Amino acid sequence: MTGILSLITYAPLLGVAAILALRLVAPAGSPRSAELAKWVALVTTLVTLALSLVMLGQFDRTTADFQFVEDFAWFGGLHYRMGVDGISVLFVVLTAFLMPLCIAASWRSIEHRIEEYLIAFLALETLVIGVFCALDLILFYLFFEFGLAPMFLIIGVWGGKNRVYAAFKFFLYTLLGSVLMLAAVLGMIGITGTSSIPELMTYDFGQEIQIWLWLAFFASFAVKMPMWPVHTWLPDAHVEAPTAGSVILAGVLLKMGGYGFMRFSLPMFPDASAYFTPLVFAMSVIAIVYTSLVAFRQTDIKKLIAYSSVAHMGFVTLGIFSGNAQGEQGAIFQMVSHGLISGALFLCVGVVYDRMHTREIAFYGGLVNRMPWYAAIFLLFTMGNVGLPGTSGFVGEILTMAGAYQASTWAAIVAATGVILSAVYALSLYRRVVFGEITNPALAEIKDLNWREVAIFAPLIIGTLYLGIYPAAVFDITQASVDNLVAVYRAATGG
Amino acid sequence: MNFSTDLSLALPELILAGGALVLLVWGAFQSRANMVFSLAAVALLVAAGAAAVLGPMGRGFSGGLIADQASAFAKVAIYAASAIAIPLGQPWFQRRGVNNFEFPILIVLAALGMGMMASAGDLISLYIGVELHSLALYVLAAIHRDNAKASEAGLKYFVLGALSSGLLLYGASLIYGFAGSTHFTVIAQAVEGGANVGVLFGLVFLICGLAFKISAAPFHMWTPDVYEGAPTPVVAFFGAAPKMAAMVLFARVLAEGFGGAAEQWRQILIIIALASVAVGAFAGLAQSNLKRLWAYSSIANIGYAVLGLASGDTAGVQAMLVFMVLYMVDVTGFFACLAALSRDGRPMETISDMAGLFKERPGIALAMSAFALSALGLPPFSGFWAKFYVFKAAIGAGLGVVAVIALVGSVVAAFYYLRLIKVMWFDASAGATETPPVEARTIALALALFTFPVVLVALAFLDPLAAAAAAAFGLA
Amino acid sequence: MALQAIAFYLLATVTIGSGLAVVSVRNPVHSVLFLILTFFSAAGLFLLLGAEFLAMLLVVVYVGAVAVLFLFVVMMLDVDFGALKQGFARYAPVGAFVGGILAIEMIIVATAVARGGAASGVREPMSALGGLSNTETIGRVLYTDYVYFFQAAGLVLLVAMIGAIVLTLRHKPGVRRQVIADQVARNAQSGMRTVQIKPGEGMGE
Amino acid sequence: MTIGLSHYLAVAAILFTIGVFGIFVNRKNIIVILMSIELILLAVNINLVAFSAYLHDVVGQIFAMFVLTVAAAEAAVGLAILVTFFRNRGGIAVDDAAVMKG
Amino acid sequence: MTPQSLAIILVFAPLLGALIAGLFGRRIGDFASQAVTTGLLLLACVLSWTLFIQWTWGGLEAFTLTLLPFINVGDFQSAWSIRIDGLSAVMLIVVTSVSALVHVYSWGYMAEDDSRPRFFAYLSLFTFAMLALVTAADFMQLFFGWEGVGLASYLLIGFWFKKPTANAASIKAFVVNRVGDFGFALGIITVFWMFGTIEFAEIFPRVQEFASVGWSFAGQTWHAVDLACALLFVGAMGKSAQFFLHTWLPDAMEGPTPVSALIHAATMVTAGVYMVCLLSPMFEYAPVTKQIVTLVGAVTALFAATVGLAQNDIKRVIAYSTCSQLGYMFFAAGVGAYQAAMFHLFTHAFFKALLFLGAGSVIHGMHHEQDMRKMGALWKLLPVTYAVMVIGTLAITGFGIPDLHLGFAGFYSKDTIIEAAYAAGEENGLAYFAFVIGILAAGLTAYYSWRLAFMTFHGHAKWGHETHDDHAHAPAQHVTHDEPLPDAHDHGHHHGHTPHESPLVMVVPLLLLALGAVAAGFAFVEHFVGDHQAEFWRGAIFTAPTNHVLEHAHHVPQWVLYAPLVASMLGLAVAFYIYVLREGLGARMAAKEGPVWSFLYNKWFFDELYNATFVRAARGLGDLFWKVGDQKIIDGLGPNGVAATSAMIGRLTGKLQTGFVYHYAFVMLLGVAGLLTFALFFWQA
Repeated sequence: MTGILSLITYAPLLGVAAILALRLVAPAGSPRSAELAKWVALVTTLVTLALSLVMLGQFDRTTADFQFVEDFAWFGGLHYRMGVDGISVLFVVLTAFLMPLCIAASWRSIEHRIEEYLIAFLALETLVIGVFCALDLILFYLFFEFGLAPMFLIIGVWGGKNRVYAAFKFFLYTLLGSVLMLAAVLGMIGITGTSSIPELMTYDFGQEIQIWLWLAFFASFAVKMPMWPVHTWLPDAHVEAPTAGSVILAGVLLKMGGYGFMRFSLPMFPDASAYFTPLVFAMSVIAIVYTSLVAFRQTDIKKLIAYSSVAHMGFVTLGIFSGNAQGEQGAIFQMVSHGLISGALFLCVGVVYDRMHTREIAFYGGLVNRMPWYAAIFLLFTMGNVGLPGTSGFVGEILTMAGAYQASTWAAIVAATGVILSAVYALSLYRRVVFGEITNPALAEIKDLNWREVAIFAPLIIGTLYLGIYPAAVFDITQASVDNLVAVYRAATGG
Repeated sequence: MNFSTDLSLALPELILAGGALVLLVWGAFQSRANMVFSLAAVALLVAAGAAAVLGPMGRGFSGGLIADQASAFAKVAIYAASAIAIPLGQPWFQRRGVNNFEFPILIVLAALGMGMMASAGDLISLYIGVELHSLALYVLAAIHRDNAKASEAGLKYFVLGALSSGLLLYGASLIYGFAGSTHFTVIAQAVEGGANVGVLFGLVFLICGLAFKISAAPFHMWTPDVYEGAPTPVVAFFGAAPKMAAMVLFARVLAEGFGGAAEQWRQILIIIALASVAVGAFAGLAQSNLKRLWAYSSIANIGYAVLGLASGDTAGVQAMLVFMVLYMVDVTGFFACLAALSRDGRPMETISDMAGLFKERPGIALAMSAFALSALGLPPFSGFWAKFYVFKAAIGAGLGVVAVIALVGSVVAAFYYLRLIKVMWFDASAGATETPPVEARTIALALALFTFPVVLVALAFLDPLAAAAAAAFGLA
Repeated sequence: MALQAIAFYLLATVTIGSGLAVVSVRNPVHSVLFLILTFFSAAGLFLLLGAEFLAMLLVVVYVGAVAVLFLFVVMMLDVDFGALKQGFARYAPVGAFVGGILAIEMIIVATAVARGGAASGVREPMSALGGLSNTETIGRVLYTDYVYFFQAAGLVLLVAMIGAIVLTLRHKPGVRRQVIADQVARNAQSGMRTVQIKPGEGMGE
Repeated sequence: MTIGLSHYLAVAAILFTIGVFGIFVNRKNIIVILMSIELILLAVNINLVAFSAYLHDVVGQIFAMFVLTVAAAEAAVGLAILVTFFRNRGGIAVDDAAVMKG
Repeated sequence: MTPQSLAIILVFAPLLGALIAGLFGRRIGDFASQAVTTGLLLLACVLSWTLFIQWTWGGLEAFTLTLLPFINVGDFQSAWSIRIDGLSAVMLIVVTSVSALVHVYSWGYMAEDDSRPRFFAYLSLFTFAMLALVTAADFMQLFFGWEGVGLASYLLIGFWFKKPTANAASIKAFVVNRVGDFGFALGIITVFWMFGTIEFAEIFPRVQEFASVGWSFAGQTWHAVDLACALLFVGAMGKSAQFFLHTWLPDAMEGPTPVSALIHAATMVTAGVYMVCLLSPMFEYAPVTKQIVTLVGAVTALFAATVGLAQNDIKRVIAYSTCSQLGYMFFAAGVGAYQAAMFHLFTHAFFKALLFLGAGSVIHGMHHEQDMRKMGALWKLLPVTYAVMVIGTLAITGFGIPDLHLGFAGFYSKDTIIEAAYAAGEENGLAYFAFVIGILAAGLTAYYSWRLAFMTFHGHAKWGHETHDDHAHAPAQHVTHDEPLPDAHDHGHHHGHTPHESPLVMVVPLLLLALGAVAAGFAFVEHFVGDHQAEFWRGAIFTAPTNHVLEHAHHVPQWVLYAPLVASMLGLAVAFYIYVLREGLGARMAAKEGPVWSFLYNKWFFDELYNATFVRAARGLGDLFWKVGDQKIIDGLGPNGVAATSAMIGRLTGKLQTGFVYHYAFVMLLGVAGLLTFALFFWQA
C-alpha cells in the first residue's frame, strides 16, 4: 500500500485540475460551471474519504511504527517522506471526513466565485492531510505553513464584514508563531544533520537546547491551538469565515497544534516538556476558565462557539502535557471529538445564518417552534459541547482531567470547573436561540432543515454518538502509538 | 599563463564586448532597433551559455580575473537575468514612443561589468567592473529622459552611487596601502593571523561601498526613489542581476581577501543585515506605490542574503547564492507583471490600482500573488526555500538569535505582501486594464511557474551547483 | 628635505583650502575655478611623490577635460545663482560634526597605524623601479598585467559616451540638417525638374 | 619634520571629508555636489599615489589612473543626467529633486 | 429466560421506547408513541419485579453482565455493563414501577398537550438513563447515567420551552448538578489514581489498604479514602439537592407534574443516596466524610422542612419535603445505616410519587392552578384524590404505632433512621444532633404536610369567584402558578367552572401508589432493615465490622420510638388549629410578613445570595476578561498594538526618506561613521 498516503494527499488536487478543466466545458463563473464544479469537488472529497477509509482498514493497529512509509531523497539532504502512525492516521481520516461536509455545506451559501472557493478548499484538504502525513520536518513545515494561504483566501474573499482584519490577524498571528518554529526546525537540522521526524524522535537533544527548541515549537503550536493568551485571532477568524471555513478551522486546523505537540514537543524535547509542563498547565486552565467566562458573555453565536473552542483546546493541552496514557488518549480523543462537535455547531450556526444572515443571538429565540429538527440536532451538539456522557465530548474531557490529575491536582480541579462553565454558556446560548416564543417577526416563516442539511448533519450525529458510546474505536487505533509515546516520554524524563 | 589563455578565460565577456560594439555600430546606422534588442538578448544568452560551458578554468591577468565555479554560476544567472530584461523593456519603451537601441546595448555593457565583478580577483578589476555596470545603470535609470521622475531617479542614483564609489575606492586605497597589494590572495596573506587596523578600516569602507550596490541599510536610501522613478523594465533589471553580481563580489572579497578577518566582517554584516531587514520590513508598511514597496522588499531580502554571507562559511555562501538566484526570479517576475499592466495608458503602480485585478487579469494576478507569497517566504514558494537556505546556514553558524530577529522581521513584512494580495483578491475591480504585451505576460507567467512548482524540481539542480560555487570561495 | 616639507605644506594647504572653497563659495563658476586650483596643487603633491606621469595626467584630464566640462555645463544651464546657496549655514554644524568625526577617525588611522602597514619602514617615496622612468614603469605594467582592465576602462568611457548621447542628444524636428550623402548623391535628374507651364496658369504653387 | 606617508594620508583624509561635507551640506546646487565627488576621487588618488610611492609598487599609480579615467566618465554621465534633469525641471536646485520620497 | 437476558431487555426497553417516540413520534402519531413507550415501560416494570422477586426469594446470585467496552485507556477501563445485586434490584423496581405509573398517569395529565410524543420520549429516556445509573458496574457508567438523568431532567423541566421560567429552571438544574459533578468527576479521578481502576468490583476489596494512607490533593495531604468519598459526595449533594446545592429542586417544579413525581421525588434525586449506599465499602473507611454526610443530611432535613412551612405553591411544598426526606436518607447513610437509607428511599418513592401525582391531580382538576391559597374545600369534588393524598400525608409523616409495629410506609423507614441516629449518637455527637433534628423535622414535616392537605381540601373554597381577578395580584405570584400549556387559553374559558376529579387513567396509578404508600414499609421492613437484611442485601451494602448501628437501632429506649410520633402529632395539631379551626389565621400570619416568615418564604435567601455572588461574578468576570482582558490587554498590546506600532515605525521610517539627496548622503555617512566607530572601538581591543 505504499503510495496511498500520497494518493490521499494529492487526490484533492486532481479535483482542482478537474475544476480548472471545466472551462473547456462551460465558461468560468457561469452557473453551469459552478454547478459542475460543486459536484466535482464533492466527488473528489468523497473519493478521498473512501481512500482514507481504505487506508484505515489496512492500518496495522498493533504497532507504533510509521506505516505506509514513502521515502524519496529530495535535495539539500531533505527527503520527501510520508507515513502515518496511530495518532496521525486519525487526523487524516477526520480531515477526509469533514471535507465533503464542508463542500456540501457550501452548496447554496456561497454565491460568488464558487470555483475558486472549491479550489481553495480542495487545496486546503491536500495541505492539511499533508501535515498529518509528513515525516520530514521541512515537508511538514511546507504543508503546515502553506495551509495559511487557502484559509486566508477563504476568510478574506468569502468572509463577513470584518473579514480583512480577521484574515490578516489569522495569517500574521500564525505566521509569527511558525517562523519561530522554522528557526527551531533549522536548528534541529543543523544539530542532527537530518530532517527525518522518526529519527529526530529518537534523537537525544541536550537539555539546554531542548528548552529553546521547545519554546520555538511551542510558539507555533500554541498559536495554532490556540492557547490563552494567543487565542484572540480565533474568534475573529471564526466570526468572519464562511460556515465551511469555520468548520474546517475548528475541525482540523486547530488540531495541527495538538498534533504538533504530540509529534514534536513530547518525543523530541521530553526534558523541556517536563520542565514547561507547569506553564502549559497554567495556560491551559486559564484558557478553560477565562474563555468559558468570555464565551458566556458573547452576543454573537459564532464567537461564543469560537471561545468555547479555545476552552476545549485547553483540555487538549492539559492532556498532552500530563504525559500519561489517559492524558494523551484523552487529548487525541478530545481533538477528534471537538472536530465533530464544533464543526457541527458551526454548521448549526450556518443553517440559521443562511436563512437570516445574522449571527446575533438577540435576533433569534424560539426557533424550536418553527424548526424542531434543527432544535434537536443543535441540542445534541450543545450537549456534546457541554461534555455530556454518551456524546464524544465527554470522553476526552474526563480522560484529560484524569491525566492532568496525576501531574497536578490543581490543574485538574480548575479544569473541572470548566465542566460547570461549559454548561453555563452552552445552555444559555441554546436557550436564547432555540427556546422561548418567537418574538422576532422575521423568524415567523423560517424553515426547518432541508434534506441536504440533514444529510450533512447525519454523519456528524452518528460520529458524535458512536464515539461517545464506543470511544474504544478510537483508542484501539491510537493505543500502540500512544503507549510508545508515553513510554518514551517517561523514560526520557525519568518519570 | 600566456595572453591568449588569459583571454580565453574572459570569453563570455569578450562575446558581450564584441556584441555590444557591433550592435552599437549597427544600431547607429540602421533604423530597425528591434533587431538590436533581439540580438542583444541573444548575445547575453550566448555569453551565459559560454560561461556555463566553459566552467572553471583558473585565473588570468596575474590574478585579476578569476574564472571558477562561482564566477560561472554567477555569470549564468546574471546574463540570463539581463537577457530577460531586454524583451521586457522593448514593448514598454515602444508604447511610450521611446525606441532607443541604446537600451539593450547599455544592458549588455552593464552585464559585462557585472561579469567582471563576478570574476574580479583584485581591487582594480573590482573597481572597473563596479564602475562599468554602475555607469550603465545610472544612464538606464534616466533613460526615459522626458520623464521628470526618471531623471530625478537617475540623478539621485548617480550622486549617491558616486559617493559610494568614493567610499569603496577610499577603502580600496587603504587596503592597498596597508596590505601592500590589490590582489585578494596577497591581501589574504596580509590579513592572515590578525589584520592591521588600517586594512580593517579600509575593509569597512569597502563594505560600505558594496553595501550601497546591493542596497543594504543604511546605504539603501537611493533604492525606493530610483525604483519608483526608473522605467519598470529597468527596475526589473536593477532588482536582479546587479544585486547578484554585487553579492558575489562581496562574497569574493570577504572570503578570498579577508578570510582571516571573518570574525570582524561577520559582525558588520550582521549589523547591516538586521538593519536592512528592519528597514525593509517597517518602511514597506507605509508604502502605496508598488515599485517603492518592492524596493523596500528588496532591501529586506538583501538583508537575508547578507545574513547568509554573515554565516561566514561555505554553507552561508551557498545559501546566499541560492537565495540570490531565487530572489532574482521573484523580483524580475514581479516587475514583469508591473510592466505588463497599464490602464488608460497609465502604468499601474499603486496598490489601489491593483484592486480586483484577479477579476480583470487572473493570470497576472495569480503570478503576482505567487511573487508576493514567495517574497513573503511562504512555503513552498521559491522565496521560502531562499530563506530556508539562509536561515539554515545562519543558525548552523551560531547566529540563532539573529536569525530569529530576521524571521520576525519577515513577519512584519508579510503584512504588505498580504495587503497586495488582499487588494487583488478581495477588493472590487478598479476597471478594465489594457491588454498586456505578450512578452511581459509570458515572462511573468513563466517566472511565476518557477516560484512554484518548478522550484521544487529546480532546487535539486540548483543546490549542488550553488554548493560547488560556494566551495570555490575557499571558506570553511 | 626642508624644501620638500615646505613644498608639501604649501601644496597641501592650497589643496585643502581650495577644496574647501569649492564646496563653500556662492558662485558655481568660482567653484569650478577653485576645483581647478585643487587639481593643480594635487598634481604638485603627486610630483613630490615622484609620480610625474599621473601628475601630468591629472592636469591634462581634469583641468583640460573635466573641469572645462563642468564650466561648460554651469554656463549652459543658465542658473540664477543669486537664489542658490541658501540654507548652507543651517546644516553646516551637523554636517561638520559628522564630517569632523569621520575626518578625525580617518586621520587617526592614517597616521597612527600607517606604521604597522605594508608601507611601514619606508622612509622615502620612490617612483622609478628598476631604473626605469615612472611613465615607463606604468606602461610596462599597464599593458601587460592590466591590459584587460585597461580595455575595460575604455568600455567605461564608451558607456559614458553612450550615456551622454542617449540622455542629451536631441533631434529637433524642423531643423534642417546637412546630409552629405544626399548632397553627393544629387545629380541632374534629381536636382532639376522640367515643368510645362500653360499660359495664364503660372506654376500653380 | 620629514614628510612621511601619514602626511599625505592626512591630506587625503581631509580632502575626502571636504568632499563628503560638500555633498550633504550643499542645498542648492547639484553641480557643486558633482564637484564634491571629484574631490573625493582626488583624495583617493592622493592616497593611492602616496601608497604606491611608499610601497615602491607602481600598481597604485595604475589604480589611480583607472580612477582618473572613471572619474572623467562619471563626470560626463553625471553632467548628462544633470542636463536631462534641468530640462525636465528647469532648475538644478537640490531641493527640487524631491518629488519621490517616503 | 435467564436473568441476564431479562436484565438486558429491561434496561433497553425504555431506550427503545424513547427512540421510537422521539424520532418517529410525529409520524406514528401521539397515541402510538404513548402506547409504545408505556407498553415498553410496563414490560420493564414487570421484568424488574421478576428480577426483584428472584433476588429476594429466588436466591438469585449477584452478577455483572459486560456488554461492550466503553473507555479502555491503560488502567482506565470501563465497560457498558449491567450489574444486578441487592441494591440495583431495589432501584430497578423503584425506577420502573414509578416510571411505569407516571407514564400511565401522563396519558391523562398530558392529554391536552400537543407534543406528547416528545414528552413520553423524554420520560422513557430518563428511565433508561436511570437504569443505566443503577446497574453501573464502574464509575464511568455511573457517571453516564448520572449525567443522562441530568439531561432528561433538563429536558423535562424545560418541557414547556415557551415559558421563560421553565427555561431558566432547566438551566439552573443542569448547572447546579454540574457543580456537583465537578466534585464527582474529581472524586472518580481520585479513585482512579488511588486504586488504579474505576471498577467497583476491583475497588471495594482494596479500600482497606487506603484506610490510613495520605493522599496529596490541591497542595495538601488528606486522608485518602476520606478525600475520595468527600469529592464523590459533592456529586451526591448536587443530584440529591442537599444543602448549598438544593436551589435547583424547587425551581424544577416548573416542569410538568408527572416529571416532578418521577424525577424530582422518586428516582433521580435519590441517586445520591443510592451512590453513597453503593459506595458503602468506601464510606465505611471514611469516618470524616461520614460525619460530613451526616451533617449535611441533617441540616438539609431541617432547612428544607422550615422552608416548606411557608410556601404556597402546592408543588414547591412537596419539593421541599423531598429535599428534607433526602436529608433523612443522607444522615442515615452518614451514621452507617445504609440499609435504613435505602429503605427510606424505597418507601419514599411510593409516597412522594403519590403526593406529587395527587397534587398533579389537584392541579389538573383546578385547571392548572398551583397556589394553595386559591384552593380549599376540594375534598368533595375530588374524593379519590383527597383519599390518596391523605394516605400519602400519613405515610410521609410516618404515622404508625411503634408498639404494634404497624403503620404507613414512612413509619417504618423514617423511624428506623431516627432510631439509627440515636443509636449511633451514643458514640457520635453529630449523630445525636441528627437524631434531634430528625425529631424536629418530623414535627415540621407533619405541619406542612397537613397544612397542604388542609389548605387544599378543607376550609372554604377560594376558587371560582376569585379566579377572574387574580391578575390583579402581585405579578411575582402570578408567574409561578401560571402553567402556559399550549391550550391554556382553552382553560381560560372554563375558569369559572368547578374543579373536577381526574380521569381513570390518572386515578389508577394513584391508587397503586397509595397501595405502596400503605404497604411498602410493612411488607419489606424485615428484608431491608430487619432480621433478614443481611441475606437480602447479600453484600451489596458493606458495613464495617465495627458498625453495629442497625442492630443497636432495634434496641433503643421507648421514648425514642415515640418521639417522632409525638412530634408529628404536634405538627398535625398545630396545622389543624391554624388551617381548619381558625381558618385564615395562616394567611394573616403570612400577611404580616414578619422576619421569620420572610426568611422562610424566601428560602433563606439562597437564590439571592447565589445571584449576588456566583451569577454576578461570572457575568462580571466574563465581561472583564472579554472587554478588558481580550480586547484591551491581549489584542491591544498584542496584535493590534504591534500592528499600530509597526505602522508607526513604518511611517517614521518613511519620513526619514525625505527625497532630498543630501539627507540620503547624510544617512550613508552616518552609516559609515557608525561602522567605523564600531570598528575602532570593538576591534581595537
